[in-house]
This record gives sequence, structure tokens and C-alpha cells, in this order.
Amino acid sequence: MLELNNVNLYYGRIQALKNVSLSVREGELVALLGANGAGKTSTLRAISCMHPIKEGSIHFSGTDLTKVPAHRLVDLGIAHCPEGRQVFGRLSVKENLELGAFRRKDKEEVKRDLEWIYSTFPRLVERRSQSAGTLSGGEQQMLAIGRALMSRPKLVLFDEPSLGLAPLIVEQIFDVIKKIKEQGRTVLLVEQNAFQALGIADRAYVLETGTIKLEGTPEQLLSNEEVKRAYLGG
Amino acid sequence: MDSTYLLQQIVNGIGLGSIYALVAIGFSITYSILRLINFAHGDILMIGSYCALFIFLSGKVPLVVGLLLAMGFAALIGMLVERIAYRPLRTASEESMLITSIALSILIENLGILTVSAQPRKFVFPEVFAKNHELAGVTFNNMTILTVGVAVLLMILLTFFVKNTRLGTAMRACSENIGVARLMGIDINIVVAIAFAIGSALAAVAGIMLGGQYGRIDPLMGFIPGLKAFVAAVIGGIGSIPGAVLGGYLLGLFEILLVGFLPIEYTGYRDAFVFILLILVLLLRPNGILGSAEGRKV
Amino acid sequence: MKKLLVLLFSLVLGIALTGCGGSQEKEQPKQAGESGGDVIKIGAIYNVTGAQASLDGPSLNGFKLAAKEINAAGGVNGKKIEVVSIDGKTDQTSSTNAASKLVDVEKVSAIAGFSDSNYALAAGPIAQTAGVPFITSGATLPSMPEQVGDFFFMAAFGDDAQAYAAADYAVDALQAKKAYVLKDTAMDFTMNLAAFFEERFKSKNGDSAILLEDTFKTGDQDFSAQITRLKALKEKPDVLFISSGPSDCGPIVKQLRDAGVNIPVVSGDGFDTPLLIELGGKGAEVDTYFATHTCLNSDGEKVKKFVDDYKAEYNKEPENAFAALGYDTMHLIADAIKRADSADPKAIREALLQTNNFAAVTGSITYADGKRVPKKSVSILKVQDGKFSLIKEVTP
Amino acid sequence: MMNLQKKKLYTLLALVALFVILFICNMLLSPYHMRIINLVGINIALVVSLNLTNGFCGVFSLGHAGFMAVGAYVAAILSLPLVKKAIILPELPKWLGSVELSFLPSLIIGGLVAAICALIIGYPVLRLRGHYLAVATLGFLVVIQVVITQLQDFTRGARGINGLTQYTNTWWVWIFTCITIYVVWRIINSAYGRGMMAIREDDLAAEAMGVNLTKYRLLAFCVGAFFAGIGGALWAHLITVVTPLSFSYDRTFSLVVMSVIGGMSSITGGVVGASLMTLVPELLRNLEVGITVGGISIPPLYGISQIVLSVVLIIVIIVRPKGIVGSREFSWNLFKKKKWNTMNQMEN
Repeated sequence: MLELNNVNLYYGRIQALKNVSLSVREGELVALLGANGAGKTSTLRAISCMHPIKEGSIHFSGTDLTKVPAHRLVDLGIAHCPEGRQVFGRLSVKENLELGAFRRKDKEEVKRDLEWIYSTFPRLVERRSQSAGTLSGGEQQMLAIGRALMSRPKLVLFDEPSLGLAPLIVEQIFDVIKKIKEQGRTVLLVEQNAFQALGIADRAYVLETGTIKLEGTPEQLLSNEEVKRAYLGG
Repeated sequence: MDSTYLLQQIVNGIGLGSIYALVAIGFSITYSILRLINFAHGDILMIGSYCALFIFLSGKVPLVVGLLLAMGFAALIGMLVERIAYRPLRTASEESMLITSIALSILIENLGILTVSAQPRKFVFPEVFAKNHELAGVTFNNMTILTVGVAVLLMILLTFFVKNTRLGTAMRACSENIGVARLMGIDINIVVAIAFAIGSALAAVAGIMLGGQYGRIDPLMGFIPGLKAFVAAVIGGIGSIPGAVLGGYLLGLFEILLVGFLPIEYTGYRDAFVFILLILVLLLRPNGILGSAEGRKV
Repeated sequence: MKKLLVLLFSLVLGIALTGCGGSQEKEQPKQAGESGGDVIKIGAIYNVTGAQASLDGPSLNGFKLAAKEINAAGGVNGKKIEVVSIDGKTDQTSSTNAASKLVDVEKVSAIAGFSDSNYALAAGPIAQTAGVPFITSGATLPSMPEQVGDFFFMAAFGDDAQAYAAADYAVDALQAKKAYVLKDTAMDFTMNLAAFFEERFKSKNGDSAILLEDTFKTGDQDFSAQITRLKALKEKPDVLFISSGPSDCGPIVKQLRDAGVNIPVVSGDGFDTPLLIELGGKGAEVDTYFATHTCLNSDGEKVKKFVDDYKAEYNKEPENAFAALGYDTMHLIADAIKRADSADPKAIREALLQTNNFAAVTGSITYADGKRVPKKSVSILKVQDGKFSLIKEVTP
Repeated sequence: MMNLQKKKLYTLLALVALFVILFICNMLLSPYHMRIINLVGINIALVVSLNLTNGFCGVFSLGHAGFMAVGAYVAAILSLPLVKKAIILPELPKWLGSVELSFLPSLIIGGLVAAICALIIGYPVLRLRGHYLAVATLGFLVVIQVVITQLQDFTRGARGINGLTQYTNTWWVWIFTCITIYVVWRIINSAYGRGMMAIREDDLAAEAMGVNLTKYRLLAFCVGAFFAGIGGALWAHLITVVTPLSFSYDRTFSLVVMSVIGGMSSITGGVVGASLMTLVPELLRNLEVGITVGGISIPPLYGISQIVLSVVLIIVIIVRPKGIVGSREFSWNLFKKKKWNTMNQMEN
């Protein structure tokens, strides 16, 4: 479904991605692991056309993503849930969610989806007209996820959804991601929290300084000594 | 000083403030989305007033139609300027955009001199607008009423647009986080074009009102109101529409009251006081009165 | 790096090309008048762009019109006049560069220009050093020729002359004993004008004759604060002296009259603009007098001819008196060249100094007693029936 | 890489060459051309000093013309001959009215007063960031202009001070220019300079690393103002008139334009930007001459040079947003590398 081939990406003169190739099949939950600065976010930025790549190709269901303007991505069925949540703090919760469905024309369906998001994240209901900036970190993450889902994506990209959240909340977030996958959506999950990510992933890649170091099922990776030492504190 | 005098000065201040507010809004919305200080904004004001001069002061179309046409034309110019000069700089530094806006300002002013000549033109509204009213010892004319009325009406419309429409929400989203707004499927180019169109249309109205109050327009008329409106936007909190409005009225009142109440020897220092006020506001509330802290991406 | 070099190279090339293009054009007219060619080069520096453009543009038009007329009539001493005009851009650096270019590169026989002393004082010294006469057509600061040197001439009268004439008119014709003064602090012209008026008025009516001196700044739109202060004066003034530039006079007069202040208003040539009537409206019809260079509505033969010619050439009325001043300056220079029978700058200077009763549109010009500020008549005008009408002409 | 000794030698030789060329120019060229060359020099010094604050330190200041004004007025008042002073500025306080300094001390005092102004204004204002700082410095420029206009006794207000002695000549200008470049070069290659650039890259991180933000910015600001003050004074004694209008927005904007066009964070960029933007408008003047082609005369289009210039400016910024030179710096290695490249090619 999603195919990256030998992607090279630069920030000025600094190369952030070196020949990154990875693929996500339909219905899969793939985790992309790595330390800070390994290039995880850059990979996502390349996929969602937020930063042009220098070489390589990115295809989604046959469409060449490098030729698509960023705002058309949702039309193709890709939603990006960005790092650090980045909800629109001055907008209300409801407005944030509605923006998720910005390009959708089916008003009735959008309403239904909105209700569904509210039922999935009951804490958002009571705060719907509150501005998003006043929400707690966990609530903002839920909002960001809800916002991403409002576009009815086929593929959801999560960038560090557990970052800076309390363990209990992290648990909830990962439950939700699992649920999303179970609904038949494809998920690419970028995480530093490798242990948790591997707990729900079908497959995983490990990035190190801009290159893919390892690839495999959670079981394979969990048994890999190197991974254990580097990412699992083992 | 008696209270009538004070009241009179306040009325004058509100008249001037309305114009500043209209221009400041344009500054604020383009800044909030692109982080662009658009020094050419004042020149759009000039274009709007000339457009009005050629359209409705010819007496061939009703005032309202003329006003709308001038607004539309200015909006078109605003979008054109954005398309040609600013869009290629989306990813460039703030300084590059600043310089571009200065260059644009020079360009527009000189094109103005070349096409409509440097001679000031008479810009007089129909006789009715010069009619004076007196209320509790305060005199004001229909022009002032029109200025304040139109300004307030436009600001209400704008607030409604921004708060209650899909595009308005998109605009607010862009002003907060342009990158994520794109991920939502918002076409930034459209939003920016609309922001420029709105800002330019409002500036055109300000130019027309300014011309009407002063009675004359010339190709260099936009610079000072542009600069003052920029100060107003910063005082109010650049990036915030209510802030721009508040800043505009505060600055208008402050200027008029300074001239009204300072001893004669010091009235010449007015602009110095205006900018000292600006610096003080910046130091005490670095994001302006109504501005919220800018999120810094680390 | 390569891209950079290419860019730099193309830039340099571009500059070289424009440079060459320019010099090629200039080679067509033959070199310098003084070397015996058949043209006499006269330099003109006017700020045709920037804030001064509304004054300097008409001046340059008038200047060129005069040159065209002179050439059509066969030129001066059998030689054609070639006007080399450079834009001063309302910038002192540009103005001095322009003067330097005219003197050093174009080798002009004389330079004319400017309606504001800020620029005349910057460009003048360059002509002075090179020994080329500089005639400012519109700047009126009377001390300039003394400050710059013996090659600096003024074609217009000094601020002192017009302010004195205005003060005399206020005292003699309007019977004024007490005056109120409102001046623009942003211009040297308005500051000087007010100072000269006060000096003269006080010398006639005593030191306490000025009841209040209030100020504003170019571009101010609202004069209600000043008017309120004027109305609050215990003793009513008999005359209001408004020292303002062309852009502010209309609104001031209008707001004064709207506020019910009907005391006579007197001013200088800053009021000599159609804007006074257009913006002052009915207010300007109420006892508004000013001293200026000439009355373009008058029936004088010279004035009529100038106005007609200007209309024929530029399809519009002369915008203001500066157009006439530019016109006069060219004729003044041509007259001096004729009398000197030479295009040599020093000879022209000598001849200029001898100018006696030269009949110009803006009155007759005489440089008496070696002074390079002309003795010139001042016209007192009044607004009447939507037009300026001449009240009297005084020769100081 | 070239060794340091050799580089120093080359630099020295280049300097000597520069002054020999200037000397020859001075003999051969007309005063007009020398005036332009001198203006290039003054503008280089002004822009390089502006780059110290705006480019290297990331303090985007729009107040440079304000400091020029301070330096110019102080030097003008100090250097004005006593006879003239008594006529032009009769209201000066005694201690100032009876002083006539020669050019060099006037220049230096002018620069110092400008630097002191920078200290006073900078201390509160430099805590601001980005655009807010730009606006605050613009505000300072306005305040300076208003004060100059109002302090009639010292400055003659709007009338300005004219009749200054034309002290400024090629040597004053170019020696000053070289000193400015040298000092700025020394500063950016010192520990201070590295601190400044750390601030530019990321002020939060720099602060966290213990760089005293305000101190560094203040230093850059004051040094920039010092040279701006001297530059303003040199300008004043070249033009021989100073008025409040001499140092308006236009002046500040044109300096900032030069700086950005050349490359803000590079001395070389400053030199290139200032030279180009001084020379090009002067050359573009030739476009404003009316042309007669085959009997059809095209009247001169005044303002066309500004129009062409602003269009070119916009294009340059779009094509090279970092300026013509970018953040590169001239170095003797440049030549060596080139030689090395060609040698390589020959071997191939």
C-alpha cells in the first residue's frame, strides 16, 4: 500500500535520510523505531510531502506521493497525526475535529463520525466548545487522533503519540491505535517507546542515523540482542 | 480642560482610529499566516483610493457600488502581489520577505508616480458628507459617521467570517500552525490569497475614508498610515484581529489626545511618544495587549 | 559556487551593458557647449520622484518648455539649448551625485533645480566648487546664496520678502494689531516663514503682538486641538498667519471656517495651490490672503502666454507657481548666456549678476548690489469666486 | 589549505593594491566618479557593521540610520568652524558653542555617542525577539528623528546644518572602511563571535548553554552603532549638509536592502551588496535619459530606475533568498581550490 524506495532527504547540507526503503501493506500496523534524531519524523515528513526528497520514490496505492501537494494527501486517504500533538490551541475542540474533515463534502456522514469520535473519547464531549489549548496533554493527544480519523483515512501516520504522557494515558492511546487497526485501517506508527509499540505492531523497522538498520516481526526484533540493548533498556 | 473638549478629542480619535484599525487588520492577518511584515500594505491603501477616485467620484455609479468595486480591485491587486512576489518566498526567511515588501512598496509608489503623476488629486465626497452635526457641544460630520460606521460594519462581518465559516476556521488554523493545517487538507495558497484579498480590501476602504477626510490623495499617501497601522497591530498583538482593532483605536486616540493635551512646546514630539509607547508595550507585554505567545518550534 | 559566479558575472555584464547603452546615447549630442559646439548644455536637477515630486515635477516641465521655446526661436547666440535633467529622487545623496555628474561628466554651463532648500543646499556647493552657476528655481531660504557661495542664485524671492509682504498687508490693509500663528514644524520653509512674519509683525505692533504660536506637522489631518486652543484665547487675534505647505492649507482653512473662526487668514506661497480652493471650499472664500510669486489668473501678457503654452505642451493647466518659476529660470539663464555671449560658466555667472529688470512670468528679476536673491515683486492674492484674484503687487 | 603567514601576506598585498588603485583613480577620474567610489566605501562600512548585528547576531535592527544620524549630527556640531557656528547655531550652550574639533576626534566622538545611544536603547529593547525587535529599533529611528527636529538650539531642526567642511575624501573613507571590515572580522572570529552566531542559530539553546544573550547582543549592537555613527559623520562631511530627512526610513531600508541582497551573515556579502546597490542605481540613471529613435522621441521616464531596481531586487530575493553571496566568506583558499580543481581536470 505504501512503498518507500531509496529515499534521500536533506535539511540544507545535512542528510537526514539515507536510502530509506520500507513498505506497509494494507491492514498492517507497522512500527518505525529509533532513537531521537534517527530520522523517524523525517520519514513521516517525506511521506506527507511536508519536505521534498532529493532522491528516491514514495508510492501510495500506485500514486507517486512526491508529486502530490501536501493538502491533497487527505484526499488519497492518508492522515498524519503529528509529533507533539500540534492541535490548534486557539480553536475549540469541535473546530479542531471539524478541520480534520475539512475536505469532506458529506456533511451527514461527518456528523456521524463526529459522534463516533466523541463516543470513543468521552472526555472530549464535555470540552467540545473549550479551546484546545486548555486541554491536558493526554486529552490533546486524543483530540489529535480524533482529528486525524475525521478524514476517514485508509492510512494513519502516528508520530510519537506517547511522547510526554503519563503511563496510564499511554496505555489508553495504544489501545486506541490498536482499535483503529482493528477497524481495518492501515497504520504506520513512529515511536521511541519501542517496547509498547512492538506490543501492538505486526512488523517493525529500526532506523539509525537516517538508515534502516533492521526489519522484522516484533518477535524477531525483541529477541535481537542489539535492539534489546539499544531500545529496550535490556 | 472641560469635558466637551475631551469628548471632542475622543470623537476625533475614534475617527482616526477606525482607519488605523482597518489597515492594521490586513497587517495582522497576513502576518499571522506568513510571518510577513508587509510594508507594501500601505500602498495597497493608495491603490484603493485611486481606484475609488476613478470609479465613484466620477459620479457615474452609486457610492456603495463604487466602494465595493474599489475593494474588489484592491483585493485583486493584493492577491496578484502575493502570487507574484510572496508565494515564491514561502520557505524563505522573514528578512527576505521583509525586503521584498520594501521593494514592492518602492515599486508601487513609483509606478503610481509614473501613471497618475505625483500631483495630489482632489478627493472629495459628495456635499452631504461634509454636513456637520453637533451633539452635546461635540461637532462631527457625516464623513466621520461614515468612516466609523463602515469600519465597524466591516469588522463585524470579518469577525463573523473568521469565526463561523469553513474558510475562516481554516484561516485561523493556518495562523496557528501552517504545517498541520496543510495536513488537514487545507490549501494554503487559497487561504493566503484570501487573507491578502481581505486585508487589501479593508486597506482600500481605509484609503477611501482617509482621502475623504483629508480631501486629497497622492501616490505616497500610504506609507505613514501603513507604518502607523503596523504599530497599531503590534500594540494590539500582531496576529490577532481583535488586537489589531483595539490597537488601531488606541493609537488613534493616543495621537489625538497627545496633540490635544500636551503643552504646545511638546506637541512636536508626538511621533516620538507614539513610538516610545510602542516600545513600552513591547517590553511590558512582548506579544501585544491581546496577542498570545507565539509557539516556538524547538 | 559556479551558480554564484554565473550570477555575479551576468549582473556585472548587465550593469556594463546599461552603462554602455547610456553612454552611447549621450554621444549623439555633441560634447560640451563651451568648447565651441553648437549646443549649450544646461543641467536640471529636480526631485521628480519622491515626496518633493508634486513641486519639482511642474518646475521641470516649465523649465523644459522654456528651453523648447528658446530653441524654436533659434536658440541662444545661434546655439541650441540642451537640457540634461537628472532626477534628484528627493534624496540628498542622489541630488549631490546628480550635481556632480552634471558638472564633471556632462560639463554643463549652468545648473537649475529644486524647490526645497534641503536639496539645494546639498547640491549647490558642488556647483560652487566647480565654478558653475547654480540657480534654484523654487527654494526660498534667503540665506542660501550667502551660505553656498558666489555661484549660487535664487530665481524666487526669499521667504523674508514674502513673509514681510504678508505681514505688511496684514498690518496696513487688514488693520491687524494682534496675530495668531500656526506653523508646520516639519518643514524648514514653514518655520522660516513664520519666524520672518513674526519678526516683521512685532516690529510694527510691539513684542506682545503675537498672541499664540501653535504648531502641527505635515500630514496631520485634524486641527481641532489647535482650533480649540485658538478659540480659547482671551484676546481675539485680528489675523491668523498660517505657515503651511500646499498639502495642508486647504484642510486647515476649511476646519477653521467650519468651526466658526472667521478671522482673516494670511499666508505665503505654500497657499498657492488649487488644493486651497478645492479642499478649503467655501472656507477659503472667507478673507483668505496669501503672498506669492505671481497670479496665474491675471491678465498680464506674459502670464497668459505662459499658461497657454503650458496647456498646449502638457495638456493641463500649470499645477502651481513652481511651474512658472521653472519656466522663468530657463529664460533667466538664456538671457544671461545671450548677454555674456558665451557658454562659459564664469561668464554666465557675471552676466547673471548683472540681471536688471528681467521680465519674468513671476515678476521682474533684479540682482541688485551683488546680492543673488532677486529683488522681485510679491503678489498678494485672495480667493474669490473659486479663483485666485490679484489684490496688489508690492515691490519691497 | 594555505598557511596563515601566506594569507596575511596576500591580504597585505591586496590592501596595498587597493590603495594604489585608489591613488591612481584619484588622479585620473573625475570628482563625480570619486564621489561614487567614496559612497561605495561608506556604504560598505555601514552595511558590514549592520551585518554584525543583523546577520551574525540575528538582531534584526532597522535603526541603523538613527545611529548614523546621531554620529553625523554630533560630528557636524563639533567640527563646525567657530565663525559659522556663531551664525548658524547661536543658541548652543557655551561649552559646545566654543568648541571646534578637527575631523578625527569629531568622527570618533560621533561614533561613541552613537554607541552610547545604542547602549541606552539596546539595554531594554534587545530582550525582544524577531520582528518585535525590528519594530522597536524602527521606533528608535523615529524618536531620534523627532528629537533632532525638535532640538532647534542644537540642530536647527528641520532646517538642518549646512556648510560643513568637506573633510571626507577617499583616504578617510577607505581607511575607515578597511578598519570596519577588520574589526568586524576580528569580532566574528573570536569567542564572542562564536557566541553571537550561537545566538543567531538558536537563542534558546545558546542561553541554555550559558551564553549571556543580552550581553552579546548589546556588544554587537553597540559596535554596529559605533561604526554607523562614524559612517554617518563621514557621509555628512561628504554631502556637507545634514537634515533630519537625511536619515529617514529610506536610508535604513536601503542599508537593509544592501545587506540582504549581498548576504546578511557574511562580510563579503556586505561588501558585494553595498557596492552593487550603490553603483547600480547610479548606472540605471542612464535609463532615465530620453531617447530619440528615428524621429520618435521617448520622453525620460523618471522613476524607471527605481522600478527596475525594485523588480530586480524581488527577483534576486526569489532566486537567492540568502543573498548573492549567501553566508559564504571570501578567502584566499578560494583561489587555491580553483587552481587545484583545474589541475585535477588536467590530470584527468
